[in-house]
Amino acid sequence: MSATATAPAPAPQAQPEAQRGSPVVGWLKSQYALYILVALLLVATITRGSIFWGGTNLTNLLLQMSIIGVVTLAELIVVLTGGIDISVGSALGLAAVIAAGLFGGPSVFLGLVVALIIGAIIGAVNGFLVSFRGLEPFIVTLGMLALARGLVYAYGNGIPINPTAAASYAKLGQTTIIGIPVLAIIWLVMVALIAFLLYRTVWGRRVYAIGSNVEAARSSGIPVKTTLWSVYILAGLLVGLGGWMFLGRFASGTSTAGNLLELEAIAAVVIGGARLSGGYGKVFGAVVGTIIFAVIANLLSLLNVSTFLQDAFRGALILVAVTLATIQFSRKRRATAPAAK
Amino acid sequence: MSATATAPAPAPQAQPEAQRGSPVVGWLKSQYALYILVALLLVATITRGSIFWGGTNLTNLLLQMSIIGVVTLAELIVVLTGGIDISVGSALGLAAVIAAGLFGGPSVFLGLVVALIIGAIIGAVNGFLVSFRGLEPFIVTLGMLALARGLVYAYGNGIPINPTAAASYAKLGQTTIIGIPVLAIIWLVMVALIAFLLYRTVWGRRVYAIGSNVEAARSSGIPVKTTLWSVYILAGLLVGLGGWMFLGRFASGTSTAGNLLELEAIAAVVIGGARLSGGYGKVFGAVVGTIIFAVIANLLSLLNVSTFLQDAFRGALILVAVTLATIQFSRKRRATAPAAK
Amino acid sequence: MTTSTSPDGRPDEPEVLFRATGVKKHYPGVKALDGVDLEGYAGEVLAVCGANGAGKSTFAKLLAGVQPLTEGEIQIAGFPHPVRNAAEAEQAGVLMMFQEPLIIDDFTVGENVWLYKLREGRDIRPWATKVDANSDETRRVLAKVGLGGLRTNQLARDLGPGQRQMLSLSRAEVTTHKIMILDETTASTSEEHFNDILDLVRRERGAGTHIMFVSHRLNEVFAMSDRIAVLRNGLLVDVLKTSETNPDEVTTLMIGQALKALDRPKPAQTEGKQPLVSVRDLHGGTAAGVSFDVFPGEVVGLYGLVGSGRSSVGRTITGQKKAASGTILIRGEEVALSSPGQALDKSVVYLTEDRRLEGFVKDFDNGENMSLVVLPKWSKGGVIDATKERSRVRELIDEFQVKGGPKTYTSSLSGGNQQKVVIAKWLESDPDFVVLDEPTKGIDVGARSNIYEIIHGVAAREKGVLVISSEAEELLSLCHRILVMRNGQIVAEFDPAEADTDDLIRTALTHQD
Amino acid sequence: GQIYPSSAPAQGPAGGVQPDVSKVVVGFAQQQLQAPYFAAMQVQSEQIAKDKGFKLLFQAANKDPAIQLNQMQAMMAQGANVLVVNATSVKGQKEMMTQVASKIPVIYIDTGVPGTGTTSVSSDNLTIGRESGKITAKRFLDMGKQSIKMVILTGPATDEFVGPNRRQGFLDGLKEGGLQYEIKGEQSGDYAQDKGQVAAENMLAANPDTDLVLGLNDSMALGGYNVVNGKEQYKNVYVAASADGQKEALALIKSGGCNGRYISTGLNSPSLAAEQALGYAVDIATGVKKPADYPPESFTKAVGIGCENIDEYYDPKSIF
Ligand SMILES: Nc1ncnc2c1ncn2[C@@H]1O[C@H](COP(=O)(O)OP(=O)(O)OP(=O)(O)O)[C@@H](O)[C@H]1O
Ligand SMILES: Nc1ncnc2c1ncn2[C@@H]1O[C@H](COP(=O)(O)OP(=O)(O)OP(=O)(O)O)[C@@H](O)[C@H]1O
Ligand SMILES: [Mg+2]
Ligand SMILES: [Mg+2]
Repeated sequence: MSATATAPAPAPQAQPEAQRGSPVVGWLKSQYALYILVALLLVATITRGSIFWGGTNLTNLLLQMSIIGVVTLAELIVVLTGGIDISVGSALGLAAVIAAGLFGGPSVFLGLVVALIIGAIIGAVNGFLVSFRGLEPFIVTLGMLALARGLVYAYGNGIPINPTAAASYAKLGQTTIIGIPVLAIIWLVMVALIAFLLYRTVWGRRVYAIGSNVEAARSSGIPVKTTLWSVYILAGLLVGLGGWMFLGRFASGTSTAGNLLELEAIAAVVIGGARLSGGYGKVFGAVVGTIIFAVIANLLSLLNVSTFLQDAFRGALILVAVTLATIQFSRKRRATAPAAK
Repeated sequence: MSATATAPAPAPQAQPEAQRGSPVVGWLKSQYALYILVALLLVATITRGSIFWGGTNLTNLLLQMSIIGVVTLAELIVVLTGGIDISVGSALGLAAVIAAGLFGGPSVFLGLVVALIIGAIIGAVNGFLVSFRGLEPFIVTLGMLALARGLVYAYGNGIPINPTAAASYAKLGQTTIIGIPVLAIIWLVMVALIAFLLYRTVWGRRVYAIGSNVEAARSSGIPVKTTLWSVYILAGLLVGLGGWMFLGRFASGTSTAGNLLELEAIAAVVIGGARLSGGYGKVFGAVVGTIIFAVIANLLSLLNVSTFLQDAFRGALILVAVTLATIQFSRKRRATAPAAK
Repeated sequence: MTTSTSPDGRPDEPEVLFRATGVKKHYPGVKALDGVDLEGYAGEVLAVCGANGAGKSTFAKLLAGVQPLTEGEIQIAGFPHPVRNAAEAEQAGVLMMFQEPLIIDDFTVGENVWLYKLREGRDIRPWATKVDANSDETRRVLAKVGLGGLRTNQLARDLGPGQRQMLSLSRAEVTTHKIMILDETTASTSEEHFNDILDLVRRERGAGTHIMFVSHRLNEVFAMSDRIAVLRNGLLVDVLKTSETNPDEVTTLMIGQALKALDRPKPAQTEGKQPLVSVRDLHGGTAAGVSFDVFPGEVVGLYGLVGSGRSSVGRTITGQKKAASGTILIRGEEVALSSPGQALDKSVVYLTEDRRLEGFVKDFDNGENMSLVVLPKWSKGGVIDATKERSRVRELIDEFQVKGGPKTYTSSLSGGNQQKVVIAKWLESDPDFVVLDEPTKGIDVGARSNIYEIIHGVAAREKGVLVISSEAEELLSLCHRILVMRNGQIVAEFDPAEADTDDLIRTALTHQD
Repeated sequence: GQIYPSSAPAQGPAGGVQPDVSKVVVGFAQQQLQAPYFAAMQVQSEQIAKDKGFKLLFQAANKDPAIQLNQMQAMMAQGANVLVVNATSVKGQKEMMTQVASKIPVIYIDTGVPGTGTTSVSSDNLTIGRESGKITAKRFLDMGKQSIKMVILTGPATDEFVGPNRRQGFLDGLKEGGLQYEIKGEQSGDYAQDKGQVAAENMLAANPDTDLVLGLNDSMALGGYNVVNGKEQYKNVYVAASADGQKEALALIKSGGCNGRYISTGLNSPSLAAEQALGYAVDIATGVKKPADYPPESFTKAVGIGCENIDEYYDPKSIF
């Protein structure tokens, strides 16, 4: 296990400047995700400004990104360890369906507890196999992806499960506090929580260390296995929370809940600057990534782009965005050292 | 760029035996994918022996794995470089649809040329962005996944495209030579070709070198970028071929062609023993992986497992299979050096 | 192997093989090289000396085209224009041996030898590989660099750092080149391998190759080189003829002051004390039945050839690797240390010899790397006390003379400075017992005495230190007691006051059994 | 050699006529299970098989023709006498189904592949949509609106047949009912409630003066209902589906009465279709009828459901 080779040349974000020069300028330079977002917002303003910035649409946008936002945080912490979790979508579905169906889904609070437990169990299984059995995260979570989705279908025979407390869930999903939907507030609280854990605690430092150089982490006495396990469990909890938020938003545990969310979450994490081989990535980037994809989807809808073309647009946007980012980067690179490190 | 950290502990396949002892025994020991397959075949024989081993079913099985088999080979060479290609399914769809639709799809041969060209273009774009722009393969191919699928939809407005030569395609797909379907023969020829390229040519050695340690490869004067590019182009060609084979099998370019194939291909590659961080993996393993997933799907169908539960079973099988593999592995590991490296 | 201008190995009319003029290399915030003019001649060994971070590796990398110049140019004889990248440098005939050897782990030893056959250009042989990987030729080449014992079809992944270094060196035997750069190739090799390197260098030099040799070991520099170029802070201070200078002059040029000769340490007072660590009949890795004690306040040295089992001992007694059998007692109490974490709980730590793989976290800055081990102590309820971390890291950087700030990425430091960061990381945890595996690997002579002082400081607080080193001289001037290993066993014990380098080397080499 | 030497449709059950119903094996190749309608069809079919005593092999294909072919082949390998197929692609499966149907009688349910197989039992999506459209038109006219602005929640891009028919039918129904309409937006809701809800949110934000959210099935319309329900700014937005008759939707129509926000839907009963198709299958397998006895197409009952006839169709205990 010597040199990594996920990308032939290090990805832009993978190349930290040797000296963290002027902090503000340096920070701004590396925030290309932010520029993509700004560009998108400009496009939105020009094409559909009044509607896009309207209160209704902003509320919608916030709602649309809060669930995926929480899932993206889960994906981020896993990616930071050098892993990947493609089961987040299915796990969210399972948490939502069981929270809606268990005991008939009599209360919103009970639903939260159930969803968190389901999420934690899935995360614990993934994490156990990855950390204690040393399996590839991709294949483990691929298995879990199929397993959890299968259980979703089997639990409700494919028919949506409406909890007894559907009305309370619907109410929760619509409630706003000073104009901000509670679901969005939950997301933002989670953002703050994960940022705190990653940047301010010993645990967070260890997560980065493991992702960057697992050998060095181990030989420095860091409990690699338990830390890794805790990462997957925390990710599971976040996903469970996402499942519960799904109920709050849609008031029904549909069998497609969370479908393909994993791709969006990974994309958001990566476009936000995290490195898939681990050790590098910021919460802020993940949040920006989340917003980018939510704005893209929203904008394509607002522009009433044909269903046939939406996927093509989305794909082309991703390609253009990441390519532009490297152009900026390679200019910077020419100024410094290419083969450095 | 020093130590990689995709998996916390090296995955089983990532840790080749410290000492290559008796070659045959050593080889057999590391072929846990083969054991999974044997176990599956045993289960198949016990539960549904007469049907499973019947001529009809074997022909079906061969047909069912030939397309995904070719795609898995494409995935393998990309994974060997430490990359990943999640656009294979969409690219296959696009190749199939355009081969079916361009000039009305008048001839099978023209279709082959078109499909190969489409595949090569997609591969070239992916490869260019990955090797020359240094982007993360995951995000590039994610963009391509959406873009190609979107173009599939847009090309036919979501409606399947039946080539003028549909009947010839259909004939091709069901032709057999000494009882073996031509499509399966094409697959096997590709297996031989890729094995030859990987094991017998300088190019193949370069692929492994790049995947294992890109810095060392570069400083040894290996043309890293062009080699990487060629890998993605070759992968694209294989996927294009797969798209053409799709037409042979289904005689129609449906807009779902190749949907989710990427997950299966990656899973087959990984279960076949390749390491996602690159540098390690065998063609034989990828073939065994392909067969494993085809047999699982076939068996679940033959056992008439409820559709609701099929996903769950498939997921559970993956988890059990890879976990069992590590149990064997950890026993082996205990025998040699445990915490070494 | 290529040009032949040297009738007797010492050209009177030197043929210039490379000429660097006004070479500058600036990294953001660092002027690694700031205007260097240097020539290299055919058939000579040019040693490049300088303190850590002086710019030696940087110059070597520029010459090898691995990194682009900021300013100036380097002309290589026979090549039409200044080289711009690694591929061109290679065409021009430059062979670089990196400080961290570049080995493809998933290839066999044999394949790694012949790696250059995969390179671009006319050497491509499209339909035939593998030809040489297991041939007699390969074995002969390996034997020349002291790796005759390896099987050619063994995976390179399983080699230790010293073996990796020699393996990458074996490529010199199979490629054609005019200039060979050895960047601290000897830092992780022992005397035994030094002789192989010396032979290699002599052969190359005889064939008219220019050899650039970077090392902190002045005895090697004087044994090998024809000229010595001294760098300081990115500037070329002087180029001296080896025959006309002495180590003192070179050190003075390097670090701006003469180095006082190191005294042999006074024997430690161990009478009547309970051993801090007792190892009994330890087996594990290449260690086969090792027993010894380390007393509080003692610095014990462990000497031996590469592969004699020193690192295996160090790793097994610090939980880095599980012991196959044997007992380890700490203060008379038997312990089972099955992970570095457990060892850390017992205040037992191991400084790795493999900096690249286990030393530091590449995405961490110096501050984060230095605090990695002690972080729990600098935090309350798992929350890091940022102020404390910041101030303590500053102190450490000063104490260990690290050239770089707390926010500099450790991976961008020069090799020696990285080593200082790693040492600081471990010693800051204030261990009761510390195993230092090749602690001064790549550290310059000036900083070296500073590190020795720190090590003695640790011992003075009644802690135990075990130093593993391939440099007999170093152990003699650092340790209270020296154990010599051979074939996985301890075969002799020396009092540094009564032994010299020859004694150690002879004991390590002799095959009495 | 050739795997399917002939392309003529099979003229008798595979494996020969099987007079004993308990020995009959019917394969049901469902196109997907991602919407309640299809899931309900499975539950119904299993019940019917139990009642009649034949063996049912049921598989669903995740909307993918390739998977569906594999599943049909596996059913044939298991000795199915007749296949009931809900095709995944009307146009894309022509050759495939010609091949399959040359070995075994194929009865299509819900979605068929014209020109292949024995017969097709489907709901007439065009008519169902029209009936629902008429009810919606009447309701708006009653409220005094001569023309409305509407947004439509459609199926995925792969929806080549059912969705477009339901859409066209509903629009025809509006016109027949005398209501003018203007379509302000169309977005895919993938026939799922959550996706439909998001699409409706966006379209309503872009077109706040919308009067009607049309879902091509009830799941999506229910998502649309979630958006407008209880929101002041959408108090004049109504919801309708062009087909399905899902229980939750019927419940809303019933509870809202003739002032409700959920105006209408169309009856597309999974049980009616399943009963008819499986009946045909058993008849062919047991030799009661020959494949040639059936017309190429037959339709299940088509009605629109609104506040006035809701009681006939609402059954709180039904699974769909
Ligand atoms: N990639 C890089 N980015 C930023 N600074 C760098 C980089 N590489 C080297 N430097 C800086 O350049 C200076 C010279 O480094 P160099 O590696 O040439 O030193 P050296 O003389 O080889 O030292 P040592 O004896 O420790 O190996 C150091 O201060 C180092 O921090
Ligand atoms: N059986 C083994 N399998 C795998 N790795 C081993 C084995 N034995 C030793 N090693 C590792 O190989 C390296 C060589 O260590 P060893 O103890 O054999 O020699 P050494 O005297 O330390 O020599 P060197 O100077 O090369 O470190 C160490 O890093 C050790 O952990
Ligand atoms: Mg150096
Ligand atoms: Mg050692």
